[in-house]
Amino acid sequence: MNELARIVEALLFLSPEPLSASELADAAEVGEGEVVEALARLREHYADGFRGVVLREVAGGFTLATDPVAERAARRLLARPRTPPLTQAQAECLAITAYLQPVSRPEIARIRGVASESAVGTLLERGLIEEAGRSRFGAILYRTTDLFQKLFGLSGLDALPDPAGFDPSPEEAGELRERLLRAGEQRAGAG
Amino acid sequence: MNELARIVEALLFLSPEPLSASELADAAEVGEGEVVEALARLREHYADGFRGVVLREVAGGFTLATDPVAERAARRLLARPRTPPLTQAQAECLAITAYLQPVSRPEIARIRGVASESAVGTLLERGLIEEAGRSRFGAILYRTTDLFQKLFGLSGLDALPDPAGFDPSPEEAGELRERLLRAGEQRAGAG
Amino acid sequence: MPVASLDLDLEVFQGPFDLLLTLVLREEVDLLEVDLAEVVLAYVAHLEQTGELDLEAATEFLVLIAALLELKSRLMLPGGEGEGLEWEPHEAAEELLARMLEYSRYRRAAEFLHARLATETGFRYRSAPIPRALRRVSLEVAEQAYEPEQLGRAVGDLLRTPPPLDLRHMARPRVTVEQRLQYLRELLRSRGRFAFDEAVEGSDRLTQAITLFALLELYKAGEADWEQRAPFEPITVTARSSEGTA
Repeated sequence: MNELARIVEALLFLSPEPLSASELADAAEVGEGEVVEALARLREHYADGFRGVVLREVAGGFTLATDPVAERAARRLLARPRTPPLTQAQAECLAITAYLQPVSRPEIARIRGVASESAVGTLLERGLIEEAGRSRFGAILYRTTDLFQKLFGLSGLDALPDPAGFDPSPEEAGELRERLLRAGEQRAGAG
Repeated sequence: MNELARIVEALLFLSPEPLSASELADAAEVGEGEVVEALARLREHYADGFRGVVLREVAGGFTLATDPVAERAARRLLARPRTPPLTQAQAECLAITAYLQPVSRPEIARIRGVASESAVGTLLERGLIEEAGRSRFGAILYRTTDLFQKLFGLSGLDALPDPAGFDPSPEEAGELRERLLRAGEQRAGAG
Repeated sequence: MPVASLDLDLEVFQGPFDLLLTLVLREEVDLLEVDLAEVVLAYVAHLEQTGELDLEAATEFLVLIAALLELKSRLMLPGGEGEGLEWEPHEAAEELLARMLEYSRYRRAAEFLHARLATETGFRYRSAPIPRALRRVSLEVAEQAYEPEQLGRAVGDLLRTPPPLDLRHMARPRVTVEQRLQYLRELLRSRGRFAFDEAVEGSDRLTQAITLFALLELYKAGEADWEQRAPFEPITVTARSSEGTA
């Protein structure tokens, strides 16, 4: 490990938030290209499966995190689970915000078909989403936070899978409509 | 690095405080002897002068810390946001210290009419004030630092603005300290 | 129980919920004539009866009923969209289907996030505070960041002697229930009947409130009756004849 790689390692260790290559370059007073090289060296040292600490790229930057191999012991040491799981409502609101940001609460409610105040409130409280100005109708807009990307291990918002992949296939959609109609006919016939 | 060494590394990485071998053994659910062995392996990995992070044995146990090689870069990275705007409480504590130094915390609290521990703590941490011996009643005294003068662009303490310029009640005569204490007592009584 | 088989007994329709849905989609039942509140009540009654809440089913129900409500409100307010967009029933049906499909996209995206979070929980980030030495700017690189006036102002503010607390709004009640009782009894004895407004004319709100309290006492004791035709109308107080001489 050369000196720059050592410095980069130390900065990643100290910083509470992920650091971008340009932030690292500024702090170390070198060019970004050199930092990228140093990061490549570090990555060799932190190759998955060999260390207790791994180098991760999340929320638009680099950060160190513990390997899941230590999760059980970490839980015993710190006596708390890392992240409470999301409820279905919270996960849906978060998904809508992640894909459509900035998005207003009425819009979230429209898509889900139910008022979503409490779920949105909890997401705000947990720092997974934050306010992002107001829509032209005056509704508060929401977007996801860096913490969201960190907790979900996303290097950026573009690391989210294409939402079209979640859509029912044309066949499934057709079936959905058919099933509704068929069920109606059967019952109409029986009744 | 075997699995136990990886786990020990992860635990040291996560814990802000040094961990003893027995604490590590408890968390990892193994014997202390095994942990000592794992620590020896880790020590090889963290040999001084090769990494940005070093393994230290301190009074309370083992801990990871950054190598001095990164100190300059760390300061550049982290020191910048160390001058956030002062809160009202911090500004008041700092002003009292600046004008009356040396001054004790109970005196600061009496003048402000409220306990001022957290504000004083922050000012100490940011290096704007420092300890300056003890009063004859045993309370720690505080004074401002050279850093304080630099951050406020003051050539010396006599360059502090004349409080008379901001004094809403110039007709009241008397020494600054006494008048501040008198007003403070009234404030505390009113609250 | 799946929402689909929720039994409904409405004015325009008897049968299970999914059949109603189908008939609405096929325009065989006019959504405008369906009392959706009844559908909600039926569902709530069903929940009470079974005593258990199936979250999956409840969500499904809420999504469906919300979609129906929106469709219905659009049908009732044609052109409400502002661009002359009139909703034909079959368009509304398509809209309902489109809405269900859109929702299903995000329901699956939510499943993805769930799974993602589960695989990520093993990674923990360090949250240790920055070492003490790094929590302050070093003297060599420090530049002016604050204005000295801030200190002068802070000290000037602290020199200000706070004004004594104004307790006038906390004035003690100047009248007692006892006094007002006496006063009301006097009025009853001399006039037999009076308007409450007269009794409290010119007095402050507190006295008014205490007078009302005294009036309640008189009523409780059977000494007076009162009458008010409608809220905010004048209150008339009359002596109770049987007790009037007491």
